[in-house]
Formats: sequence, structure tokens, C-alpha cells
Amino acid sequence: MADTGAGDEQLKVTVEFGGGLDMFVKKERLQMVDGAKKAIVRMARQTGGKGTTIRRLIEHIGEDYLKASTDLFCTGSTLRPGILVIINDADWEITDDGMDKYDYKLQDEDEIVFVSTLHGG
Amino acid sequence: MADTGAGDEQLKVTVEFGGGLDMFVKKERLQMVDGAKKAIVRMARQTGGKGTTIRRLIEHIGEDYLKASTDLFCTGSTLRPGILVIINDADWEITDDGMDKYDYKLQDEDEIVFVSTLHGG
Amino acid sequence: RRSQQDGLSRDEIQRYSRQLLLAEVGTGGQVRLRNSAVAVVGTGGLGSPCALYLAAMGVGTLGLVDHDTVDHSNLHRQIAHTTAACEGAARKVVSAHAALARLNPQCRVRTHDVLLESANALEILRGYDVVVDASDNAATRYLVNDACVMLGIPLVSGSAVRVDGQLTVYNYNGGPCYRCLFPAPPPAATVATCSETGVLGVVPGIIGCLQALEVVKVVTGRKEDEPPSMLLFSYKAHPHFRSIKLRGRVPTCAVCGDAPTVTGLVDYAAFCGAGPSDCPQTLDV
Amino acid sequence: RRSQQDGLSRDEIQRYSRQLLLAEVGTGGQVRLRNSAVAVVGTGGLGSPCALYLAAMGVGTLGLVDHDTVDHSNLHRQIAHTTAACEGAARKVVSAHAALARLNPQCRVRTHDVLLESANALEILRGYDVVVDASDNAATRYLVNDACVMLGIPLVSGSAVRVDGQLTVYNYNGGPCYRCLFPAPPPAATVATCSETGVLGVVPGIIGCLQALEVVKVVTGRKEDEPPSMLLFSYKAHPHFRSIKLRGRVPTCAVCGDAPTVTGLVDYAAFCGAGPSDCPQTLDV
Ligand SMILES: [Zn+2]
Ligand SMILES: [Zn+2]
Repeated sequence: MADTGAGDEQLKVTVEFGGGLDMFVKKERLQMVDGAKKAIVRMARQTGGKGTTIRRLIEHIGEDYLKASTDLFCTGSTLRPGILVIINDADWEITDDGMDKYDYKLQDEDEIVFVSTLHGG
Repeated sequence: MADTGAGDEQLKVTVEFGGGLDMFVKKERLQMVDGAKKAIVRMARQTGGKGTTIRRLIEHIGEDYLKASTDLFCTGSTLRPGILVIINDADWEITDDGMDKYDYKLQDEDEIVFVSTLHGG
Repeated sequence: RRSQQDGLSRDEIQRYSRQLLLAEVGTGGQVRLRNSAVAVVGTGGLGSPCALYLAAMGVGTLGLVDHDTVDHSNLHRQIAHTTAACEGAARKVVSAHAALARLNPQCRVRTHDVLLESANALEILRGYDVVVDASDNAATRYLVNDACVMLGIPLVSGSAVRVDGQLTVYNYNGGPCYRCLFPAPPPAATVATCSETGVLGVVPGIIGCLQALEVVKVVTGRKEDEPPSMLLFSYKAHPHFRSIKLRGRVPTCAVCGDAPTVTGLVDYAAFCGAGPSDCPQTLDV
Repeated sequence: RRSQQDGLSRDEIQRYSRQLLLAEVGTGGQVRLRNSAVAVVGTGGLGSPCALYLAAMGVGTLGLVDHDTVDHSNLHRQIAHTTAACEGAARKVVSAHAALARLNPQCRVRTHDVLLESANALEILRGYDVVVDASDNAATRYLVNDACVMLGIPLVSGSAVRVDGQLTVYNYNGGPCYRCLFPAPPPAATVATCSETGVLGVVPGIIGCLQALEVVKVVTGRKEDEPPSMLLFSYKAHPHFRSIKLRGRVPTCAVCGDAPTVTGLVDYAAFCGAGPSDCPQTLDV
């Protein structure tokens, strides 16, 4: 992975891209883990003295993980409409106690899934 | 639950009965947890100075949880043929490094599923 | 307009005997299924298996809504249709009705051979106990959602594209509606174009079967025990299924919220930037 | 005995166009499907949707094995059959063949209107690339497993009873066979009797569709990336699906182990304490 560093100061999260979003991700960023393609993302545990948020993760993916035309996934740290964020098998809105959902602080070993809603049938 | 006691000396495991095995379990032993019927089983952390095993869990279920004719589930601590044991989403044979699978030591919060194989179609 | 008898006929007892044995169905559940009316919007990849199993299991009245004709490129997944229907360019609702009649002539079928639109949706869907969204475009999905919220009908929504599928029951028991999850439509540029997209035939089969199961759960009452969830399916993921806990109804939702701003059906083609007919082949996806 | 051409005909390109667009299938995968031969043992609740979707998706040759006739109590789940077939007491393989022919006349169907037994199983199943176990009793499941081990054929095994279902691919890529998991048959007393058991119609529908998906994965090679697993489904569990990591092949297995003791097909009715015909209604479950 590109972003390695001192173990203790980094956290590791697993990211999956569902509903076709994997098509926008650089192939070399995905690896086969137990039969499915996932990105293992290592990031600094702290950003600007505070816990690293999912906002930062989205920016990081936008900067380093996407093939091109990142606006099919996000603009800056804002996801495009029609993408659900799933943190450890729960819709990220559930963690929302009036908190901005983008402020969710990543935990080591979090499993994050970005999934595009599907319209076909 | 019947088997309560000093928290620290007890461990708690969740047990589900699949493939129709729930029919043999006393109704009052199952509770609805997140939309599914499960047994929350509390047992001593140690049995005879050693960690409590799944053998002891099976005996305990045979003694306290079944409606009748426990041989549809087990004889003593031996399960009848055709029942798979799943510990935290893995076939219990996987934990087997030459160890008798009945000697698996229960861990707090383990999720155990007993499931009867199905033959119909 | 439909029979609400309590008992089952001799024919019904014979046909549904294997379900009458089940604690989860029994005579009570079978009567509830027989007395229920379910609308299936779309008789394609999702609607084919969903309608077949609903008819097979004993749903008394099925409404089929589609305005399309059967095409060769449908048949790798739309198992209610036939090569003969395709060669005769049959209307999909007519072809699907024939399949349901072959399987279970006791099922009453109402065909709506029209494009579901703001002008007709409330009239068509009113009176059904459950609506199944088996459609194939964003505009119809928002339309069906809003109509179900306005009519107070649970919505069993499925979708399938490429090798992925999704399943949710909306507008039910304190859970969200489609707009609660997706308040803004995706930009038209992010919706894969017709020629880029395909679908593995059995993926809508799996999701359509699961939609029929959700209908059974809603009609028999079992669904009440479950917290809101979305089921994700992907051939690429392992395991293929992932169940997600969903938010509840969102108080600020434009249509099901505490102070809704959408109180009548709107122009969904304009809202989504593309209507159901803008790209005819999308109907095949 | 079957064509092993590399290309696709114009008709095939038209019919499978939506799958040719997929990276996971494409022309290569579609040709592999067309050149493959799949045996489906049982044309009931599991075999109906599985065979329909395999034919729809373009499997070139399907073998159907069943010795039963269509009955009224089949129709709440066996969607390949019809009320007319039932009234005419049609053979199940004939009725299922008719359904496949309606959907996709390009699929070559071989019907085996016999009870699969030790005396005929190797001959019937030899030459198929994949075998689907869509049967309904323990004796047939051990028979099919042992035959597949002896013939070196991957076995896509599904089952459905009441509101539960199970799915595993056996004898594939270092994974276990059925006997590796279940070396001893269940005591006959623990197998629910015919009159006690039922099944919710769509449950075998879900599992049968998933069996068709596993066949696609085996034929196209995608399955090689997956560690051995079993999928459990239950209407009563939430979420309904649970995927279990399975042990690999067991070196001491009586049939697929390093020193097998079962080297020819045996008497499976004696082994299980009950044969496929001991209780005719089991065939309906
Ligand atoms: Zn809403
Ligand atoms: Zn074996």
C-alpha cells in the first residue's frame, strides 16, 4: 500500500465498493481478501490533532484511489447522491446523534462499504 | 435466564438452533433478539478448574433447554449425526488442530449455531 | 371488490397443503395470502420470479403493471415470458398473465398495460395491500415510492444491475421510505447508460424471489419483528449477501416526514433528469 | 457428443446480449456456458427455478433426472410445472422439459425419467461438467455425492425444508464432499416424517436460483477464488442469510479421503435406514 508508516500512529480500515462503484477504483488499489475485492486503507490515526474522520477517508479515496472523474464518487469530501455508506454493517445515519455523519471517527478494523443504489430490474 | 450469577465468573454465549432444531427447544429458553430467536446462555467460565468447553455447553443444553427426547439433539455431550456446529461463522472442524473439537473452550460473546442438515427440496 | 372469506376451499387445501403444515403460515396465513392483493410494477427480470412465486404461494389477487413488449434480450432472465411471446411481440403483462394462469389459475390477475405515471399511479395502486417495485429506472422508483407513501402501502423494493442486487421494504412499520435514504436523485451522468450495462440472468431471479418472500412476511405479519434493513447481494462479494441495519423514517423527509413538501405526485422525469422512456433499452436492464 | 465451438451465433448474441456486456461473463463465459452440460437431479422445488435459470442464461445442455409425476401439492413451489400437467399426471421431466423449451428452445435437454440408483447413477451422471443436487431425501444425497466424487464432478447441493434452506458446492477445489461434513447419516427417527413437514414455496425458489448462480461460478471459473463455504438461509433468522466457512476435504473421508473405503456405489437405503421411495410424499417436500 502507498500509505504505510509507523504502525501505532496508523489505523487500518477495510473498504469495499459495491453496486458498481468498484469500476471507478484503480485496480491496483483492490486486493482479493477471502474471495472478495477490498481496499485495505491505512491512514494516520489523528488528523490535525483530532481523530481521523470518514470525511478524511472520502477525500483520501478521491485523491488516491479513483481512476478518473472522481465526481462519479465524490466532490472533495462530499459523496454524490445515491451512495450509501455502511459502517460495520449499519447505515451511517444510525450513528448520527445530531452529529454530522461525515464527522464519524474511524476506528481500527472498521469495515466500510460504499454502495451505489441500483435502479435496474 | 435461569443461570445467572457473579458476572465475572460467568461467560455469555449466544446460541441459535437452525434447520428445524428450534422445534426441540423449550419456548421460554428462546428470546427475540434483533428479529431472530436466540438463547442467551450464561455458564461458569471454568469447569473443574479448566475453561468451559463446548462439550459442557451441549450437556447444559441437553439438561436444561430441550423439550423432551433429547436424543433428537444429543446423547450426553455427543451430538447426533447430521448436526453442524458453527462457532462465530466457521465450521467447528476448522478450529481443529488435532484437538478434539468438543474441547473447544468457549469465549465470552461467542456466537454458536447448531444446525441440522436438510434433505428436502 | 375481492372475497374476504375466512376458510379455504378443498382445491386450496390440496394445492397449499405443504404450507398449511407450517407454523409460519398455517390456515390463518394462507387465508391472509388468499385475501391479499399485491401490485407488481414491472414484469421483467424481478417481476417474473416475484409474480410467479406470489401466484404459486397463493396470493389471491395480483396486479401486473408494464407497458413494454417481450424482446429476445429479455429471455435470459425474464422467466415468465416465452420465445413464442417474443416472436409475437406480445405485451409483457399479457405474456406474464399467461404464465401465471398456467401455474395457478386460482390467482386473480389484473393487467395494467400502461406506463405508470404521475397521472395514473395513485389510481392504479390504490387498494393494494403491498406494492412490489420491480421497475428499472430511477424516475419510476421515486414515483412508486411517493405513491405508496401517499396511499399508506408498504413497498417491497428490489433492484438488480450487472451482478449486484438490492432489497428493502420501504414505508413500513417506522422504517424509512426510498426518499429517506435517497433524498436527492443521482446525477444523470452517474447512471450507467443502457449500452454499458448488463445483468447476469439469475441475479434478478434471486432478488425477485426474495421480494416474494418479503411480501409473504408483510402479509402474514412476521415482518413486524424485524428492524429496518437492506439486503445487498453481489456476485463479487464474499459472502454474497450482506444485511445492513437502516435508519428509521427521517422526520425531515420530503414525502414521509413530519412536514412533507411533496404532497402530490410530481414530474419525476424532471426530478431525475431522465424519465422511464428516455432510453428505451433501460427497460431491459 | 456436444458442440464445442468457440463463437456465438447471431441468435445467441441477441438472446444473451445483456450478459455479454458483463466483465464477469463476456463472450468467453457465455461460450463456456453454452459448451457446458449440467445435470439437475430432481425437478421439484429446487430443480424448477435452477433449471429454468440455467436454460435462460445459456447452459447448452441440461440433463433432468426425476421419476415422479406432477401433483397438485407441488404447484405452490415447483414453478416449472403447470396445472394442466398436474391434471394430466404428466411425468415431471416431461413437464419441466416443456417449460425449458418454451423459455429457451436453444437449450438441449436430456430427460432421465428414472429413479437415480446405485445401478444407474454413474452411467447417467458421467460426462456432465456440474451436477446439481435438487433431490429430496438423504439416500439420494449420499448417492449423488459418492457418484460425483467417483466421477470427479463438482456438486452444487441445495436443500429446503419448512422455512430453511442450505447451499454448498461439494467436491470442488480442495473443499469437502458431503460425507466429509456428514460421515454418518442422521438416525431415521430425526428425519421429519412426510406429514409433519412442509415448505414455504419461495424458499426452494431462493435456493434453486442460488444453485444456478453457483453453477455459473463453477463453469466460468469465478468459484476458484472462494474458500469452501455453506450458505444457510432461514426465514426465522435475521438476517436470513449466514455464510459459514467450511473445513476442507477430510483426509479420512470414506469416499474422497486418502484411503477411501467406499470405492463403488453402495446400498444407500440401507445406509440411511430409508430409501427415496419409502415415503412417496417426501418427494413433495
Ligand atoms: Zn421518507
Ligand atoms: Zn469427502
